[in-house]
Amino acid sequence: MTPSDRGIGAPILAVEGVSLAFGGVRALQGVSFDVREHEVRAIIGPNGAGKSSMLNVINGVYHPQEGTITFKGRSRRDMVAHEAAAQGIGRTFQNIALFRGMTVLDNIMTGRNVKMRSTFLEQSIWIGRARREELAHRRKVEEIIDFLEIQHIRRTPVGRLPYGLQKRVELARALAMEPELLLLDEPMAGMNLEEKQDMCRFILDVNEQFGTTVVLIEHDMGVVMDISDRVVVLDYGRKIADGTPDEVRGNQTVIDAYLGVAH
Amino acid sequence: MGSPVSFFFEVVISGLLAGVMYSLVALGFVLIYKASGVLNFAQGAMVFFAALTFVSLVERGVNFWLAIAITLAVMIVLGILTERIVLRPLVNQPAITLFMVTIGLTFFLEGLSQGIWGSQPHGLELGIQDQPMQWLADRTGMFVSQFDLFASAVAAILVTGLALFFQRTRIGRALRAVADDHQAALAVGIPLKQIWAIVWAVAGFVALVAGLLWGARTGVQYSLTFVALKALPVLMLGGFESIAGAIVGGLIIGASEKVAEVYVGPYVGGGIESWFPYVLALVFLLFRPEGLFGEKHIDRV
Amino acid sequence: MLYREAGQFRATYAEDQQIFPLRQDRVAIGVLLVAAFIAVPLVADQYWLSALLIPFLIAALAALGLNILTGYAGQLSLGTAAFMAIGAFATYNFVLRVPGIPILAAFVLAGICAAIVGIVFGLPSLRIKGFYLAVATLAAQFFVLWAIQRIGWITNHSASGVITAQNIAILGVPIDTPRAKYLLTLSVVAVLALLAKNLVRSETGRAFMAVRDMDVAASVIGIPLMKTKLLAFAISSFYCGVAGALYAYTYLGTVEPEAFNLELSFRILFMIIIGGVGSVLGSFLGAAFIVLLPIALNLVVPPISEAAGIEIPHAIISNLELMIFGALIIFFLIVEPLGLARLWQIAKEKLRLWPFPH
Amino acid sequence: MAELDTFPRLLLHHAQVRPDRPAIREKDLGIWQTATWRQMADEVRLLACGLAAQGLTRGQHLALVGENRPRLYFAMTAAQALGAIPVPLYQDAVAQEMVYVLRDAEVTHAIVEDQEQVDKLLEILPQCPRLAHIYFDDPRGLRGYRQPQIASYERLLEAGRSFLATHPRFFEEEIGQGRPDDTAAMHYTSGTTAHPKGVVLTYRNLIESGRSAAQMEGLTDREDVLAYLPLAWIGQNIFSYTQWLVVGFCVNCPESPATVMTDLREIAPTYYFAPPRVLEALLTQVAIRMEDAARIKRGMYRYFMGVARRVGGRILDGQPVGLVDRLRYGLGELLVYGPLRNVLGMSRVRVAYTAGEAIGPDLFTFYRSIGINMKQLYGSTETSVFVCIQPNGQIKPDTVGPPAPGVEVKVTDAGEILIRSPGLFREYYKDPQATADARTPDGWFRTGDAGYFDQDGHLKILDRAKDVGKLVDGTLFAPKYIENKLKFFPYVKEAVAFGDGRAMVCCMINIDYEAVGNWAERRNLAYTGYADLASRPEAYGLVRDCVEQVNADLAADAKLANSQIHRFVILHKELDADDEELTRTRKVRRGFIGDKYGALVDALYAGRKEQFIETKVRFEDGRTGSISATLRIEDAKTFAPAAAKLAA
Repeated sequence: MTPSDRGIGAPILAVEGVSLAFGGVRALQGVSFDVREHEVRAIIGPNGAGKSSMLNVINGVYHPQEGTITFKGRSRRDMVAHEAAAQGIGRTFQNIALFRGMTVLDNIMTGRNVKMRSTFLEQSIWIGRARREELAHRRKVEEIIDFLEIQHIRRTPVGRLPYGLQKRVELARALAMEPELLLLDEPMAGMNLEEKQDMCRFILDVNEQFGTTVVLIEHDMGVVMDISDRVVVLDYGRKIADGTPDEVRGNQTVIDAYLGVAH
Repeated sequence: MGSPVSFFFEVVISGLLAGVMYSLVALGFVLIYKASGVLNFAQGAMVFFAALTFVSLVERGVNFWLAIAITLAVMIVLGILTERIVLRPLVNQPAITLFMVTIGLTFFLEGLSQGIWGSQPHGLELGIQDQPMQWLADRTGMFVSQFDLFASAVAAILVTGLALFFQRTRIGRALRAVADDHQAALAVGIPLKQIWAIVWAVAGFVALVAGLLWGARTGVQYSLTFVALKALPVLMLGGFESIAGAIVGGLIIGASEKVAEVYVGPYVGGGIESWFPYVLALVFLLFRPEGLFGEKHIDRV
Repeated sequence: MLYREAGQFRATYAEDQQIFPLRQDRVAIGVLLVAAFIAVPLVADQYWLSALLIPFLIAALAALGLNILTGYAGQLSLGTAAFMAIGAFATYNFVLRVPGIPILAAFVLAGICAAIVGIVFGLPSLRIKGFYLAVATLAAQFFVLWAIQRIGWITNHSASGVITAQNIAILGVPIDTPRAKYLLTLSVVAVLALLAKNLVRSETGRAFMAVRDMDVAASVIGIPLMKTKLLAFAISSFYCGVAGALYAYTYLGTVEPEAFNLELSFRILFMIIIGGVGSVLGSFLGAAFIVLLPIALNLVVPPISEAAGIEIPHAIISNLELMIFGALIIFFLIVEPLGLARLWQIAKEKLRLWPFPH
Repeated sequence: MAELDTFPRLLLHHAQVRPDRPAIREKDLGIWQTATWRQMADEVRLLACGLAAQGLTRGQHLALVGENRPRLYFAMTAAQALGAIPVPLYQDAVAQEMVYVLRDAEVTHAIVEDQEQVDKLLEILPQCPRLAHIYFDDPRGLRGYRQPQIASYERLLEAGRSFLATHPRFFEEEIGQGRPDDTAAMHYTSGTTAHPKGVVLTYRNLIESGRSAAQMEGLTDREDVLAYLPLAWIGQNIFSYTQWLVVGFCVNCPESPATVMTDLREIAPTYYFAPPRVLEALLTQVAIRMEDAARIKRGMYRYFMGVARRVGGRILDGQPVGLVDRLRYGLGELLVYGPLRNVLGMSRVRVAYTAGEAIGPDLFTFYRSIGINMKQLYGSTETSVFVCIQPNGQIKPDTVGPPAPGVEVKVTDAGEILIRSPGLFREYYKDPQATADARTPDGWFRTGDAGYFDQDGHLKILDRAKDVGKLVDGTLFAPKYIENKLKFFPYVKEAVAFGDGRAMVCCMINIDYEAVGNWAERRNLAYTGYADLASRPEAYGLVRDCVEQVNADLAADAKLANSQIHRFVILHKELDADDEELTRTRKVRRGFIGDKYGALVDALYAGRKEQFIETKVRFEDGRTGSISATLRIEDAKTFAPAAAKLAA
């Protein structure tokens, strides 16, 4: 399908001049790029290039010292992570960040928490709105379970699942938030070929079926070139290239960065 | 009776000296925390165990120094057993689990020590009177306990000894490496298990010293285990992994507690030393969560 | 083996999300409730009611309160007894100073008082974690007891700080016999346990567990950490407060602040460690265990020592009790950190799969 | 209301009589989503209107492709309401295999489950130009499809809604036009030789057949059935469609083929069907899982299974059993049988059938002995399934029971089974020749199976009639019957029986490498490979026991006593489809093997003690080679026929 088929539109997210430092370590320096609605945007770069930090800035886990983030037309320097979630930014982590003491179902249901309105008093009595909400959201969660084909592990505590499935459950939890923007931090790291193919299919399905905008960090260049519409390349906290997969592939700076040529 | 100023100093100094006693207990916590990441709530019970064992031996006619030697041996065995039986199976468990397990250990040790030696209180005589030092009182009009000074001296020696032990000996350096990074220490061939055993033994020794001093001060009884509760705010203030922190924290807590008790206590009914150190430490932590000497950690996500 | 669940399918989410999805469990809990509400009051004597069942129920409620905070929300507290004290003394004051207040209303108000104090002492949880926080909760333990002892108004200027619970009645029925006290305690505990179960299986409970398991991930999916932690402190303290009120009004009768000392806090912590952190059932199992163990020891040890011809003084038994508690804590944390509730769950799994091993 | 003689009328009847009872459930999104009869009738109405609006008319065929999904069931009834004929296809067939059926039945409309099936139909669209409308149930992955032929099921309902608005009486009127002798459904039989044939079944065929069997078993509207076998298979139609609509019980569709076991356990059907291979797989599961159990539990299991084998079947049949055994069985029921039925999902089974192929007696009696009322059934697509049913209390492991109510069965002199029944099909679609060939002039259907009635009037199926031969003394020789008996032993993988036109029966046998290998290992018997193991005297001993047990069985049956196996040889290689010794469906090619191993056959009959043989083999990488061995030939003990014993 062509991009126009998928309805790729105006930028939904713009990152402008973001700089972030921890103590003396400068993780990001004046990074700017945008993400258009419905596109799959990849961030690549060597280890330590600041990719994860970039995602953490976008969804409010880190607070940059400089720069602005514009999401759906609203600009900000930083925000609290849970507010970013409320605005429609979903996220998975490089090292799986599931709630290990809970089942798959509960993990994904937790992703719906942000949409629930009943108070804890109503919930403890389990009537009226609280009960209705709980049942209605269960249905939404089941649709996601069905979508990601994890019916058979619904009641399994996540700690007992193999790595690949944990990754999938984490994606499910992020999807449960019905995010407009989905940030995926190395969704395929450590997977075997078959699991990678499944995950690619799911990411593309999410993008197509729900129109979700996806920003992903990935090391597997084959995957990046296959599924992303545009690619940002970071190196030592700076943006060194930005464009379609083909443009980036041919860029000499990018090649140098990956081959470790001295600056 | 001296002037208000000298009275103030007297209060502060006695506070500082009491603080040294807190530091002494806190030191045991720090040692174990540094080496194995365990907040050993049972440190208080170890102090009690040591003091009770010593006193009971002496009461049964054992020579003072022999009693110390026996008690030290018992404490070392106890430390090593604790490390073997209780903590080793819990390697890599969350810190909070380790903390809870030491609460269990506390109960066990309390029951054990009283089960063996009986529950009745004992007096402990080290030969130093808990009386004001006449010499100082004559010169400055301030009343400072001999015993407190003696305890401070012991504490100073202990701290110096430990510092030297950490700085100069091979084991000490290994220990510091362990404290910095378990994995890395393991990778460079430091025998973690051996180190832990040594640390628990040293902690047992520190408990013995603290037990003797505190026991002489308050008598040897069940409530001696609560000295741990005195040490905890010290640690919150000074950080769980810093010997210097334990000392400075102890001094701050000791002094401020005394000052508050003397100057604020009367207005609120007294007895505030039970909670004042905690509130002080808490308020402090709210502004500096990493403690006095702790390093600021960045949560990598 | 006993669980024959073939044919128990769910056609709606409501059926699937029941507290007891298995028919056998529903029957069992029904039988248990009938026994507790009807059979026990008919057959149990005063000793059973006053010395065993009432303290067990109250302990279970307090353990449940602590479990909400520690087991579900992951915030270790060592100040449980302080919140119980607030509940007890607040009830005393409500009954004393608000003439004609229904006792249940007093309990609820007392619980709310405990909750408010709980929020205050929960504030540090926003900045400090783990055992730093646990140590910080000791501040609550010491400060609250101190305040109750020193502020005369709270104890109605009783010289020793001792209060005597007033006589209470519900709808004109005096609660003055062990049986009536038992039924009141049982009702309160049963209702609160149901509410707690509902809470932990819905949005709030999941938020608690999310914060417990991984706080960064929790905030990233939209869970406000501050609100969630403070709510956990408030609800937990409410439960402990009500438990404390019952402790004074249906168990002890005459209470001194020292009854709510650190020792009690630890005991309740032990209940959830042995019973099972993060489990409503575990709170009950742990409470039963800790309440019954000393009694069992006192029953079992003397005959054995007699038979062996050694006299074991009572003091030894109480020290033995301490050692057993301590050893059990160590044992459970090492071997089965999820406690008796987990063992029960494993046994149940086995029964469901019988005759297959897995 | 008119006679309940078509499926749509039955549907309307249920919607009126039991509107709020569940009609069909589907495990979807974690729960058993339920449609009541009223809901089903409403949806079928919309669907029928939608299909009519999309041009499906009386007499046309509607193809259905997919797993058991409620919507496919609805579509069947909707098509029938219009007088169109549903043609279910095997969902696992590859695209090219569908071409013949789609063309033969001139299919214009198809309703399919998902993207996978849509892709298949799109692939063969050029070969099936009449196919103009494809509707899919699950939209996943199909958003981007732009082909004009495909649309979603929802769109079809939408079309139905607007059609219904303008034609409010259409549905009922169309149903009113249905006649009992109209075609109800068409199932294609998998022809092994030629193209598949479309078996045309009328409402009368299916409904009368299904109804009398339901009456015999006392089925009520409280039954639950799990629909897990392919829709295209006639049995699925009978158990989960015909009898469903006749009786008005509830059909349950599993979440996916992978979850059938779990779903079976959740639903715990009361009326259950399973072919022997499913039962076999289940039993293997049980055995494997019990192996992992602790020693005590395993011992307990063995003990009580022993008790069950001894008395379980008799208790189920209501025969007298001693008090002690009854107590033992009762304890076993508490500790083993009950829980076992529970974990298998069979606690509620009142009637269970097995059919399709011969079932081993051990397998069959296992299920009966733990208290599951398992029965054998004989029938085929052409006879609307029910020909013989074992009645309660008269269950034998080696017969299929007496003829079902309303069915006439007779056996020709040549041994072929003939059938006359209301369930007998009308014709093979567009194939008058085959239709005529299938019937005798006086209207009996030739089953092509050979068999005979035993002394109790129960039918015993031996083999395909064309494979049945005679020994020189003129007695019956049914090779497959003998081979099956051998194959029921775990140690025997394949068997080839010879005897047609000869004086006695001899056998070639393939051992089961895994089972015999395990057996050998448990006895610390070293072996280097298949050929070595097969040549071991121990293996011969093992196989001889099997052969002699078969002989003992055969001796008990007067008609087959002469078919006892006199001599056998264990082959040094496994019979293989690559070497053309087996068909692709793993049936032995007796004739081919007889030729290929001619020397061996000669040796068997010449009474030689051993024989050298060299055979060509094809290796997995495609190379060919030959292997040779000198094989031992052994004699087996035979028994005096039972009849003779009785006389003596």
